[in-house]
Amino acid sequence: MKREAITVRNLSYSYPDGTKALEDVNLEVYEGERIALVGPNGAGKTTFMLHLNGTLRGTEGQVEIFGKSVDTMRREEIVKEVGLVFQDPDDQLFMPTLFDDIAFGPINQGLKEYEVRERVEKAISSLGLSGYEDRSPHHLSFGEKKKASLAAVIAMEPRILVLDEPTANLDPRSRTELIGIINELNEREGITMVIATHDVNAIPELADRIYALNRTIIETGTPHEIFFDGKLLKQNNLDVPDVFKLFEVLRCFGFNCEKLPLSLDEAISGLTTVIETEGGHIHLHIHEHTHEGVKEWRNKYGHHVPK
Amino acid sequence: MKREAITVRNLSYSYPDGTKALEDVNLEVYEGERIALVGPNGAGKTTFMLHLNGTLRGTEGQVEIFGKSVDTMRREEIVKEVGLVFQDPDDQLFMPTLFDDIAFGPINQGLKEYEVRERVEKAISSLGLSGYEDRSPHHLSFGEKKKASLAAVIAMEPRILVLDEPTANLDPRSRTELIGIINELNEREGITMVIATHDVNAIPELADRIYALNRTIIETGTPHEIFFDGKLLKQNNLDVPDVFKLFEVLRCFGFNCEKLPLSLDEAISGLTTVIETEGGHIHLHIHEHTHEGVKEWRNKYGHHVPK
Amino acid sequence: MVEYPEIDRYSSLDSPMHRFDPRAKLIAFTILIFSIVLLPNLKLALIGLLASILFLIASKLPLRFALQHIKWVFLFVVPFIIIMPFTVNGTEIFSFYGLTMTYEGLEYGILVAVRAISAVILVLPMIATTRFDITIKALAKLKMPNMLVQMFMFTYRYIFVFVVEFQRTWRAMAARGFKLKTNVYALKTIGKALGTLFVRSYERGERVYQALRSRGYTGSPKTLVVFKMHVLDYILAGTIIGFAVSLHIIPLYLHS
Amino acid sequence: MVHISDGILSLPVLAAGWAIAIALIAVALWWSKKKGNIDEEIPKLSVMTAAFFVASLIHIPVGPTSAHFILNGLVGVTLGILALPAIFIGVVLQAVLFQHGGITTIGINTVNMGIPALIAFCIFKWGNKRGMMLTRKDLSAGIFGALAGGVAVFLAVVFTAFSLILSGKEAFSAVAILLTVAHIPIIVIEAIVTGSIVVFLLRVKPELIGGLGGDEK
Ligand SMILES: Nc1ncnc2c1ncn2[C@@H]1O[C@H](COP(=O)(O)OP(=O)(O)OP(=O)(O)O)[C@@H](O)[C@H]1O
Ligand SMILES: Nc1ncnc2c1ncn2[C@@H]1O[C@H](COP(=O)(O)OP(=O)(O)OP(=O)(O)O)[C@@H](O)[C@H]1O
Ligand SMILES: [Mg+2]
Ligand SMILES: [Mg+2]
Repeated sequence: MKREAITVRNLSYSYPDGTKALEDVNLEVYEGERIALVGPNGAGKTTFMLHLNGTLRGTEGQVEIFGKSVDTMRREEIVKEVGLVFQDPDDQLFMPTLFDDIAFGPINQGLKEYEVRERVEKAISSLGLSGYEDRSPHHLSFGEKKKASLAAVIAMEPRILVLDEPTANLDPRSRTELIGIINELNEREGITMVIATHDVNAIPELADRIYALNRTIIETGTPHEIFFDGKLLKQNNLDVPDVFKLFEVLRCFGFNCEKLPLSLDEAISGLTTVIETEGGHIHLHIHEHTHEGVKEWRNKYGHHVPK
Repeated sequence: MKREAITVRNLSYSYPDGTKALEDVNLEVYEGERIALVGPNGAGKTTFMLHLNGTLRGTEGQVEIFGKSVDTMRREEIVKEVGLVFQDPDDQLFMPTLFDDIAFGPINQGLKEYEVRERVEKAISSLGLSGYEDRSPHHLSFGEKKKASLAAVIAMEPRILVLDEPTANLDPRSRTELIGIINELNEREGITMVIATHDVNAIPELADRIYALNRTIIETGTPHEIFFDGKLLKQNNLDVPDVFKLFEVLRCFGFNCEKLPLSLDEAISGLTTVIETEGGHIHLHIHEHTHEGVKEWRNKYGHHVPK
Repeated sequence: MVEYPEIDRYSSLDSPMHRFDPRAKLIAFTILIFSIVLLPNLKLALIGLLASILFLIASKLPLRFALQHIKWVFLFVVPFIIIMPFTVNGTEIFSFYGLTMTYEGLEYGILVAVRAISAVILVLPMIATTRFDITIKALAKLKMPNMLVQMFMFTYRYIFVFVVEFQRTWRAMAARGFKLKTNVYALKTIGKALGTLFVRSYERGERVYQALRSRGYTGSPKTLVVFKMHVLDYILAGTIIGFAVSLHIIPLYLHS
Repeated sequence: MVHISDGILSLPVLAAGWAIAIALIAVALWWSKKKGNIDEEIPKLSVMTAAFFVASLIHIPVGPTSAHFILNGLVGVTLGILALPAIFIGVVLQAVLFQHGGITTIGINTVNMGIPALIAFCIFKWGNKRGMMLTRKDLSAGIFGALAGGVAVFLAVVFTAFSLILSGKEAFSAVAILLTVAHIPIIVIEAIVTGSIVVFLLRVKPELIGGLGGDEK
């Protein structure tokens, strides 16, 4: 079994005004894993993430990073392990130029000047931001700001990356690009990822495992396990990828496969396998339960559009 | 033919710092239509929308609302016709209570007190916000704020609603709810809609027609027409709904249908029709062009995930 | 409504002033500004004005840009030019319904104006020829207390964010029929809009602090910036400071 | 327009301005360092300062001309003693980014706006303690907020007028009077706006009122 990168035990947190944002949260993330954190607006995702690097400290419980409690770690140590990318890039790009911003973390880590420059260069080029070093953040587009804020964090070379809604407000190409970059960092550098997102269609591409959070952890499992649990989804304002929904529909038409695909790539390989095992073809037809099945399916997702 | 609600002719706009945000934009929206405005980050969608109610005035060209040029209309007149819902609800909610906020527009319209109260009540109940009147907007969840900002605008009873990224940052349930509300306003009150969005999966449910904007209007057409135009999409960082992509894949496996579906509902009716016309069943199989087709499809969307 | 600060819009041009080391530039021009605003008579002040204009020309900043930035000082100076001639006692030029215009007064009014305008002109070659963040870094190198340097850095950055934020709020108000007038309703409404701005800025401040902490901030961020004084910088700075000092010293000898 | 430009004031006034400003800022920073975690306050204070700065760029019509907000009263009410460094930063940025005010007058301008801000803070605190006897908390906050806002601008104008008069020439007194008269409508406007901002903040974010760094939280 792999090492635990993050271990959270009985974590509770209330904001000073009394809002109970987290209650008895338990969670573990293994090294190199990609975790998606899902939950409705106000579920406490952002609050939770702020605990992972000790920015907020739970009123109860504890957080361990690679086996060490964040309470006993020094700031510099935590920051070296856990990089946090905020949802709004303007919160995070606080320096007047992109270079200064990306250099900010490495300088605070006490690196030598040439090392800092190396780090900055590497981060900038791995996000395709070369040539932007002297630009100020307010002259960047939203997508560029998002990338810049990610660059600023990876320049610190953390072993764990925590991302708050990385794809929100991005245009489709920037979104695809960012997903690609995140996965590359995971594959190439082995960085452990924790990603809060509402973008269910991105989850199959972004996560090995899901934690459903709604003040406390409701459930955990692979995307397949979570997306199969209709009741859980409904109770927590969650949704499933459209591809998955569509295959549920296909199933009503007699399509037969064990594991419904969640992403397009899974769909292709799923289709191929089923065709191969079923002797060269798939048969879709309207059988006696089709209409009933579709009706049930509609109910499940509360589809409002009239037939 | 229906009346033109919005007519834009040769509109150009540069920001004071010289950024050319819009160039020779031409567009028309008919009464009761639902238009989606798509385009990459920085394409000028927000800038364009600010012209529709005269907040910004083009350096060239003109905007007409129901046949009247906004240049000649008084502020109160424009505001009565065009309601603008901003992307970030915090930009728009600036009163100490929700009631005050929703009443702000009607008061500025010079309505009598009882009329204002009526308007507020109606807006609040049509968005399901009853009981929140005295809450401060700053204490609402993100989804509630989004609804509140919509309520504040519909309380002015505009005939045209302009929405900037209505579904961004919403959890799936709030997103579905908001889509439902928007469509209901369109159906029940006949409000014309212009919606800027990056959420391609929502477009089939939200729009009758798409305008692709990238500084100037690139193309217009029904969702089917636009999503079929691979080159256009690629050049403008656009994407298509996952359902559509999946049916393109199914086509490689021999699925045969004239009009690829864009949404789940279309998929169901599409499947049903095809099955019925093809004599009770659909046959999926791997034929000589399947793998080639899938490869081409991958190329089209620049899918990075290795097979 | 509210505009971006654009003082360093032309900082990427190339001119002797642009090449001047930012630290030396700040010190030399600050001394020169102090020198000119304290000049006792019009003749010397005119020399100062001439020098200021020469520095402005040497900076190659576009004239329109320069005038835009200089124009504000006229608003402040005009009352002096108008009022001084009638309130300072001295040789009468003419009299008008009991108001007496004096030569001394006129000269004094003009002196004030010339000094004020020279100083504003000098701010341009000093500030507008360097990217503003580099100016702040130069101040840091000049041992300005770290807390103030940080405040400059962050404040400057977030001005841009809030200009955009307030513009949007302002547009949202206009989109709901609000019109700015000077009556109590409008002022109270502006109060609420500004209140919103402040609440959001406070919340953003908290998030910024969290973001800073997440990147290892412990209260004293440093930046990497290399300044290097060349011979030319020493000569230029020496000349400017020498000129500034001699404006005050040479007249002493001339008078004696 | 309470930023005095370069070239008008005499050396003693300029020097005194710088001396007092530096001393006050040093005390303010030292004081808040002693009382709490200044590292935490600096980013927040800077972000707030940026917001006040942006607010002060807004111009509103006053008769035939327009005026900028000053809002030093509000800065005092919300930031307490840290209003001084905030106002200093604001004054410097006004001078170098927009050429409002001057370089040599940074010291005196900071003093002229900063001390009234502190007085406004005291008025507000004192007033609100008494005002608690009023039945409605926000009414008292509104009244004393308006008072603080008005007084702060009034005092800033008076201080500025004095700086002019102290600069020698009694001839400046005419300008000083003109300045004061011209500001009467602005004092009224600032009072109303500050009052309504304070009421708003009290409802929505009460921790913002009464000095950042939060004494008596
Ligand atoms: N500074 C704060 N003070 C008081 N309450 C807060 C604060 N920040 C967040 N909350 C509250 O804590 C709860 C959790 O908020 P959080 O931002 O963590 O949710 P989230 O899951 O990130 O939501 P979203 O999906 O909208 O980003 C919410 O009820 C929110 O209103
Ligand atoms: N106030 C401003 N001053 C100068 N340039 C601006 C301003 N606002 C926007 N721009 C620029 O104008 C262009 C269009 O911006 P706009 O916000 O309209 O794009 P958008 O299509 O809404 O993008 P997004 O999808 O990210 O919301 C961009 O290049 C942007 O940087
Ligand atoms: Mg969040
Ligand atoms: Mg936009």
